[in-house]
Amino acid sequence: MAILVDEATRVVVSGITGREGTFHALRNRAYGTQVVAGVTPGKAGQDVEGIPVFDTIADAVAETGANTSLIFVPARFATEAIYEAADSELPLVVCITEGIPVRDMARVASYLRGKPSTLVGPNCPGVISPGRSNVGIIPGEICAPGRVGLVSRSGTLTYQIVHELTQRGIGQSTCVGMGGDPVHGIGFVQALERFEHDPETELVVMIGEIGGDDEERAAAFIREHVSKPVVGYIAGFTAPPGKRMGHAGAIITGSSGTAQAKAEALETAGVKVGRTPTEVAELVEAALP
Amino acid sequence: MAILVDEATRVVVSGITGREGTFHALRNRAYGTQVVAGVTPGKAGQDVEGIPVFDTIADAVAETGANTSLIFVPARFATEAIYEAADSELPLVVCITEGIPVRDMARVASYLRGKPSTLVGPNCPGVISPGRSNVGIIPGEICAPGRVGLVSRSGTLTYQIVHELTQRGIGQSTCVGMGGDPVHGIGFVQALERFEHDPETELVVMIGEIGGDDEERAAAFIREHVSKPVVGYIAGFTAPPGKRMGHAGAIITGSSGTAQAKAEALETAGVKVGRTPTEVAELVEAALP
Amino acid sequence: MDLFEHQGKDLFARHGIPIPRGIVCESPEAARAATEILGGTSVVKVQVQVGGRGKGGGVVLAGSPEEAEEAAARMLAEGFKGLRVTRVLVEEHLSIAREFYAAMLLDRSTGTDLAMVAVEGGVDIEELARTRPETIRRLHIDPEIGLHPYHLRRLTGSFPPEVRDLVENVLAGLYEVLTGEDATLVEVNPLVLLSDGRVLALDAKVTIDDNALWRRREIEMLKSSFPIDPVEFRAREAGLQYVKLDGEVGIIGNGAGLVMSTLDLVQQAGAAAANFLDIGGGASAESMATSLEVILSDPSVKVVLVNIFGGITRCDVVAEGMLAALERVTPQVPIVVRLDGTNAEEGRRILERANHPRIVSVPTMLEAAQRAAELARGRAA
Amino acid sequence: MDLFEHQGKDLFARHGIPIPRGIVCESPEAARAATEILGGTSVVKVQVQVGGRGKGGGVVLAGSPEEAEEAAARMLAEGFKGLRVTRVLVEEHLSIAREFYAAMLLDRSTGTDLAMVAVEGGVDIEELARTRPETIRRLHIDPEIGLHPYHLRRLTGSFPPEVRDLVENVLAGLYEVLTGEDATLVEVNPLVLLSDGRVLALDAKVTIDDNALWRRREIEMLKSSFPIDPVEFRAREAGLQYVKLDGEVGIIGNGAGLVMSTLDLVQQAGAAAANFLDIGGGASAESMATSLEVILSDPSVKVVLVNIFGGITRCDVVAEGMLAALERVTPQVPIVVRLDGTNAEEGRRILERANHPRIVSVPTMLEAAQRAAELARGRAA
Repeated sequence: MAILVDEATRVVVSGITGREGTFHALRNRAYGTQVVAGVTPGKAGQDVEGIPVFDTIADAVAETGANTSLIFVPARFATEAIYEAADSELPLVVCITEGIPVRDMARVASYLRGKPSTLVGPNCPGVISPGRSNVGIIPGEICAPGRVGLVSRSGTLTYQIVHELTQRGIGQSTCVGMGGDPVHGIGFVQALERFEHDPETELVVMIGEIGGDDEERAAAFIREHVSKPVVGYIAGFTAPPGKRMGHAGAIITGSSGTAQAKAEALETAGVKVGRTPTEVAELVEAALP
Repeated sequence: MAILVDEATRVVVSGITGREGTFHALRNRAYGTQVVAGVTPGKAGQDVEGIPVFDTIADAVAETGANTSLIFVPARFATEAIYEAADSELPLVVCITEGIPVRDMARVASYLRGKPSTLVGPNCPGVISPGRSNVGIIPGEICAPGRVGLVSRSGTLTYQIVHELTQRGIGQSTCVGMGGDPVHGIGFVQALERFEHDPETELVVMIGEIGGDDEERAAAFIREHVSKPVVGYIAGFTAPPGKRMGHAGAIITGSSGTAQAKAEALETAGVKVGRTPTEVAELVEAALP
Repeated sequence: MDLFEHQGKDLFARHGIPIPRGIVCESPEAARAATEILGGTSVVKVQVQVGGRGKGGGVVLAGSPEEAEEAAARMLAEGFKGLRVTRVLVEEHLSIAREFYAAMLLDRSTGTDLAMVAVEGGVDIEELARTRPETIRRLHIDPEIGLHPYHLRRLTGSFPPEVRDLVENVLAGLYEVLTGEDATLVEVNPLVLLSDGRVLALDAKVTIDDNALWRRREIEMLKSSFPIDPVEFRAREAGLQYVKLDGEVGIIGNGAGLVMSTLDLVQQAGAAAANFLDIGGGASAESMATSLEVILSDPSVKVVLVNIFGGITRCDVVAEGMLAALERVTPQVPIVVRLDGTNAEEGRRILERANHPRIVSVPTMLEAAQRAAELARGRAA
Repeated sequence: MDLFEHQGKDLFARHGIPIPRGIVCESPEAARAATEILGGTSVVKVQVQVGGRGKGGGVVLAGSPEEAEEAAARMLAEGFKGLRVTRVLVEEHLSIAREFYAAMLLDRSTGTDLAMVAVEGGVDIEELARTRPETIRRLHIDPEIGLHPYHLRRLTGSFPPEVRDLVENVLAGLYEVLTGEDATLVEVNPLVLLSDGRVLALDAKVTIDDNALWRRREIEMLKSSFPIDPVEFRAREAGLQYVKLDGEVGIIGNGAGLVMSTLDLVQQAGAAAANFLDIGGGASAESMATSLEVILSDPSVKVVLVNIFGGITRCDVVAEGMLAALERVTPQVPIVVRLDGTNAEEGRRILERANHPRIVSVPTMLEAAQRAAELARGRAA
């Protein structure tokens, strides 16, 4: 099973002829992912080492049966690519691109409400179900198939923790990099919900960081709806408080938003929170049967 | 039971201090409807013959527990009033105003998708559950409580047919004037669905007219989902074909859109279609137990 | 509100859509001069708010200024499909390599904009839609996000590669007209590829949302250019929905549905309506009076049928309006009146008290239609 | 990107929000002259990108040009909260009747805009939010439909009736700044009612979305006015995310989360970070080289810790970048390096081959943090 991506995933890569697009499309394919198409306007009919390029996602879907969008186009064209993927009713859209203006993302998020597409990202490393499908830029070689689900706001910190798990012989069902942007697609809650219902996942690792209230909402959700063990990590205990100008942010978040507050919220919900990536791996090892 | 409005309906009238707003608010109240509040910006604190006036719908809801919006404001302010009602999460919004630009309504319709508010109208006569609640401009005295549900695209034609039913001693559970605008809130399908599940409704009358494909979609819905008898009427058999300029309309509607095509679609779905309002009443009389 | 071709093209030009060079002419002499300006040949196109011009002789290729003058003279004198013609559009004669079709409209079924294109354009687009619907690409554009480049790429996928950019430019312009000018329909048939590689809108059909004219004053003012008969003019000035028809029963009612139903009933009773007139919701005494005057001024009307079911409209007000009109004009034809709904009793009492010799009060709609038809047949005989 | 007060006020003025008369001054003499222009008294306000000016002596009421000159001289010489100060804003002295609070921001939890107002404004707004949260009205504005008059009426419901229109005008302007200038936060504290009945924005806090600066070039150019230390300047020029901190371990990593975690680990190991430096995803050799140069140029750095886990970033490229930097500068401090992920083996092999005396390769992140902390403590001792 796994969540979001598996053997049935058929990827169309927007921006496949760009440098990063080509590099990671081929890397995903080399991992075993079915990368069936690419999209670059004006380059229809070409191919990228055998991957056919189309003018639109709709053409790519019609010709190749693609069901997952992977987006590498530059920031100012990325929301366009998300809209295009959503209008082609692709069930999964993974947007790697970073630097999208937050207001543009707010509009995207509003548009996607009630639509059948699930967005992962933007500014995220993507999703991997080890041994089955890798959609994005997570280095496949640090992962191993297994029964731990992982969801994270941070890219490289994810790699670090996955790496520590794999080194201990603990494989993953799916690793979801949800991205660190203020307005984003899938969040902790939705990922936890899917892991809870995934029979192959026995434990979930969630990796948060300071800012926002995703972790606090996840804690509330875990208390009510998650029966599987959850191990957490929060980055940013010693982060500088930042040169805060106004009061408005503090008014809406209240005392939350700090790493301390997030860790406490999770612990209150029964989550074991590690203080280092290594301790996270140890906690997982101890919690697994 | 009835549908949409009943004894629990508590109406806030937007535009209550306007001529039509005052006239119909008082008329609805005289009918027995709980008209609990009005809204006119800048006139908060006043009252209309005892109905308190507020500055915003939110204030009216907070102070009076209103749960239904009735809109009489001029066309260029009407979509604003619909947004305001929807943002106050009123479950029912009845917009009487005619003359709203269709593009503005398209935006409203898009916004309301997935929101908890049901819109009736615009450019409609409103909703009455005879003997219980009258929200809009349908003359209460032509209606009588009973077991026939009625939904119509046309205002005065509704009155005509309700009148003929009542004169024969056939009362109505609820009469819904959905309005004749190209883009509108509740349609035949949604009204039929509610009547199908309303234990007090035994038969449904639907009154259509030329243009669009609401009736054709209703016919398809009736065939699949409606077990109660349906009697129909379509106006516009002898309507002039109109000075049609382009082909685009004909391309999208194909042969449909004519009164003939609509009547046939309904008959194929098992609906008895009367040729005159009087015949409609006769068919209802014959079909009722 | 349907625009003349040349008015539609003005909007197109304002939104960056290429159009042929052309001159609007209101006389044969002007058409001749225009053709000289355009190089000695031209295409003379009648300006009317109906379709079917190509097949109906409304578009004439003029090989010389004289031919243009003749064509314009004929069009201006004879009219087109029974309509008065006050102007023709004289355009440059172009060498056309290929014809396409493009249209956008607000689709009432979905509440979103719908774009349609076909690589095969020309007059038989409806036939094409019936026989080979797959040749017409359709794409809905959600108003929430608007037109994006991928929409354009999807629409032009089957166009020849060398014209895709040019067609996309036209489509972007059409979308601007549709959304920015409150149009409900924009259609270009044909959209042409010229031998020199340019892509032009050779025709323009634009319908503007009547409900939005208050914020499109410049477009609303174009109305003054539409030829109109005096009866229609009065009706429009009074804010009435009036359409002239071919029959002999003048019909006044409130609400489009009720009026349509009244037309149907009159026909079922063996007569035909002389018009469709909807006085609208909440009509005043004055608008009822004007309606009656408008109908009575139509010489083809043998009987008037007033069918009012009051909601916002109050029957007492309607009755007073009728009596006001009857003080100003003396009708030569019977007026069958049926009042019901809000304040109907008061209305009926007002008419009863007035006891006007031409007014025939009838209690039901069905009987009113039958009575009017009967009277019409009697007077026609 | 946080704007200076005077820059925020310029944006306010452009969007119709009333602001006090004021003059930006870069010298004590200018502050004196400005005060003369403003009528002999003024308020001198330090221009910095942090809050807490009112309590911290950053706002001085000057009763004469001389007092303004003195205040400006002190601010420009002493800085504020450790920050360099290059300019002050000299504003007219106004008679304030009442203080309000108004702010709008893009709320990340809901992805919609959030407006907040309070009839009680002033510096203690956070205290108010804690103790009497009901006094702050909050309203979400869906970007799909934008700001409507009913939003404004709801927000100003508890304001004195005579100022509602004026406050609504300010709020409409704030919404324009928020949505039209790609701001993520606009805050006015206090928004003041003057004795003469006017309503003015007495302060302005505006944060612009860094990701949107490419389409806000005019705002982006304001960056050149920000005082910045040379190390930060170099880092910014190279597109690096750099924040100066108080410790002694210079930290370079890729990805904000990994760098934050590295900071945490260094602290847990008993040392403190000298900075936060994220080289970002897919870093080039050149950006790695610049990063190392930037960190090595900071005299407070006793040890450098490079912690890279490659995804888009390739460790071989990082290693090459480090060696390039070490050809240009000769480090006086040890560089603890930990490479993992994409092409990590190649990266480690490159460093091994270079065999640089200052480079200490460590296999794991935890050990790297511990080793760096240990070295820092050793060198500090």
